[in-house]
Amino acid sequence: MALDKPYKDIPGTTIFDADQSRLGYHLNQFCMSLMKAGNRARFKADERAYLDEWAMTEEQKQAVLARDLNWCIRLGGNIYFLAKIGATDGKSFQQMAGSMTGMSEEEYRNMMVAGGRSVEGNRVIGEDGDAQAHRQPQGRAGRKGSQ
Amino acid sequence: MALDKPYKDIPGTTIFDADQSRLGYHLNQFCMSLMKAGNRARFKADERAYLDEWAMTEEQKQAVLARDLNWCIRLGGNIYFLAKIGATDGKSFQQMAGSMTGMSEEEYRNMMVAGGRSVEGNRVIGEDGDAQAHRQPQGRAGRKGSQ
Amino acid sequence: MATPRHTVSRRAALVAREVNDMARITASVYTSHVPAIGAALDSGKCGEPYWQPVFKGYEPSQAWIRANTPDVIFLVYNDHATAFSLDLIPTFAIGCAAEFQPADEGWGPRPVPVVKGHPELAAHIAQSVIQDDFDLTIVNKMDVDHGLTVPLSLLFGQPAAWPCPVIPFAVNVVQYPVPSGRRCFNLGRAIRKAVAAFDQPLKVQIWGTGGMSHQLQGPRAGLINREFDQAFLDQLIADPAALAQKPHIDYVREAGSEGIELVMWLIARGAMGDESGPGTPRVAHRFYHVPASNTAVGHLILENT
Amino acid sequence: MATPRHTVSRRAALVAREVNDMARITASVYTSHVPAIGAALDSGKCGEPYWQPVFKGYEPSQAWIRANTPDVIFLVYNDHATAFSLDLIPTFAIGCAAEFQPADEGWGPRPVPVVKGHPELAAHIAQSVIQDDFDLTIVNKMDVDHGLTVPLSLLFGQPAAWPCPVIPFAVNVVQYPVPSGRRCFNLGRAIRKAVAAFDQPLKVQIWGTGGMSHQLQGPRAGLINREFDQAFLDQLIADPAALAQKPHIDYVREAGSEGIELVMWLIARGAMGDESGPGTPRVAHRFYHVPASNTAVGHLILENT
Ligand SMILES: [Fe+3]
Ligand SMILES: [Fe+3]
Repeated sequence: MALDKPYKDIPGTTIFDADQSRLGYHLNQFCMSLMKAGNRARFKADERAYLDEWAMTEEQKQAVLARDLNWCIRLGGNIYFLAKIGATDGKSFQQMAGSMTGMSEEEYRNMMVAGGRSVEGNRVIGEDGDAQAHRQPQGRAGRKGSQ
Repeated sequence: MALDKPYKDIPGTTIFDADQSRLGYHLNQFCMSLMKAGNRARFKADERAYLDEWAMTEEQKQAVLARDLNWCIRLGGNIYFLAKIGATDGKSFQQMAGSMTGMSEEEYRNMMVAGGRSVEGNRVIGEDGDAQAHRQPQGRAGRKGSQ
Repeated sequence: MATPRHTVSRRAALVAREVNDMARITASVYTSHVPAIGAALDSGKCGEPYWQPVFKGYEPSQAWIRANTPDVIFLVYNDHATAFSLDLIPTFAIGCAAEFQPADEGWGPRPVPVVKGHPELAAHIAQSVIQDDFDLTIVNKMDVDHGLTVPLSLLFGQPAAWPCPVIPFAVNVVQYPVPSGRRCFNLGRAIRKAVAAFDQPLKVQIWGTGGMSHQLQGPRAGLINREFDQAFLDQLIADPAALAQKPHIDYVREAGSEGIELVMWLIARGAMGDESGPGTPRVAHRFYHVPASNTAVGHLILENT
Repeated sequence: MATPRHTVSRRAALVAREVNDMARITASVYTSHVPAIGAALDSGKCGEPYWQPVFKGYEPSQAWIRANTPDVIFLVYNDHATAFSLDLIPTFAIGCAAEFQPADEGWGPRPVPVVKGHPELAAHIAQSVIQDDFDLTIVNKMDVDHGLTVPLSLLFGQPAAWPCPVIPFAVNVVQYPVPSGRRCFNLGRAIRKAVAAFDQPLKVQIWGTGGMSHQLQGPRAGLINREFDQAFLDQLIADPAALAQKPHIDYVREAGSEGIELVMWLIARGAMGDESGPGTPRVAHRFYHVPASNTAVGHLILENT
């Protein structure tokens, strides 16, 4: 039996373990490169050309170009690495985190000011909290679909 | 009471601990730079100029220029770092090690082929083995003085 | 064999002098290290209604540390993919350099003073705890990110130079497996022992940073758990050894994926060493506020009595 | 509750299949890793009278490993100021990359094949032993020096590609404090447990390299201690747990300052796990020769029975 991964049953949450790390190695190393101002400028000038310098999969490049952080995370990205993309775009951590919920910036900010997301219903996959798969996307984006 | 250093009583031996490492930081990092062929060429072309690029003490620079490895070690050098200087000079580890004993290359090689230096008399400072301070330098160089 | 009385007194005097000549851990400070707090400070936004309650919570701490400035801070934090990429991930890394530059995390470096280290004490602690079976990585060159500089800003404000040297101690809480709470707590104990064996009369504070509940990723981003956080603070004060048994999965499930940073607080708490002598440390300050950006801000100061 | 007989048999079959489906440590190999041996091989000098006895001692090993080629080698060695400068010194570093380039140590890189890793098993072992309180540094980019490539050359000769993947495991034995023999032995035990929990039927060898007696520095350079080395080999085979108690100072005093590398052999020996089941491993080969350059060459192959 391989080692347990007891963290697979939490909704809306990807644990960055060795398997994810291997999957996302080149994606995350690309992100690290954006810690240098010169690289940020080159990336902004021609995103596709800059991405093509890295041994990333085509899907990883598409996910970066789309700024879809959930997609990036599925492909092995880790938020602390991906944050370098947001920083390059001038985004805050709150904007980046909110972007993964489907909420608008204002909706997410209001949720945080009101005390943040509740853990109730969000501990285990299969409960009915707002982070569960069947309730995505959240906020106005989600309500549109159900109305 | 600070931590024990039980390894201070061995003759002819310097243990590379954190204190030595701090003392020799820039000297050793200079040595590391010689792992690149381009740097080896620049060092050979003008040793003094290359050394002056490093935040080493003047005495450390003199010890390197003199290729005096015992002196380098007293100033915080570690043999695995210093070996990069020897490699740059085309020297083997045996030539480098031998150079610290005062023996000629042939004398040192013969000692090794005959089974190496004995530990007898060389375990603790104050015994009478050939590594003790009062018996330096060794080999012909040492005998010259006493004859 | 009888010992003459004057010899005994002399020995006692010697022992007393020795204890006073040694370094000791005087207090521990615990705090979240949210990057947005640094950004608010650096851009002069701390007066805004959103930020006021956060900075107000640290006013007593700023007064406290002016009265209790240590000689050295041993600062436990985590690197956020800044100094350490995926090329190399140390579980525990101790900064032994003479100075550490504030890192460019993508927004440009924070406009804060360079961090001066304490190479001698750092090397001493490294030597001691490695001999106690903690497999540290020794680092002599490292930029430090918001995980280290935001706590300094919260306690010291915006001085031209930090008022004392800082030994950075980076813990991997980014790539799993991260060290367990128990491992962290035991490491704290080993650090305490190491500090107590350093023969200079230094007052050393140990800071544990990160947390409290927060999650920065996925549809569950924005999770906050006040009950968990308050219970954590209670137990950290009163029964840290039991708290140290909490498994990782509880942190992640209850406090969000980035809530795992709280294991670092156990290193600082383990170094208080109240089990081995003095009673429970005195709570000099306790503060909790939601939110700062995505995070629950928690803060505690414990003094050894 | 009674269990029907056929269920019991089925379970036993399942258990048996499970054991066979798992990775296991089949043997351990111990050898010095003298750089001059690599130089002699690479420059075609192995036929010279000086080198003949050395390479003759490895002929049985080459035959043995052709008959017992493992699926993976877990190779314990030390970096000699090559991948790790003084900027960063991990106590234990595990190589999780897909490949590792032979390093330029100053003489140009050795003309040997690139080393292919086993990222999946390496990451599995890292996860397991970190959870067992070993504070590893995970490395995904690293050049490997003679400490790793010379043992491969000694066992495999000069092939166009190494016959199996290799997981490099680097131990700090350059800057003190280095890990204790006891710590290394216990790490070996944890590695054994990790390998046994990997669900692919891999035959894994663990190699411990470095040593035997040698000193490369100062007026005491050239020290060799046959009696120490032979006693070390005897005890490594018969009573490694007791050998693991030997303090650093004994290695340095008796076997030379670089003799400390021998603590790495205890990692491999700890992974043989004969305490927990099978008897003392079978000695498939043992060899000792003085000198190779400055060093006493020692070599041992132990098979789990
Ligand atoms: Fe953090
Ligand atoms: Fe070696």
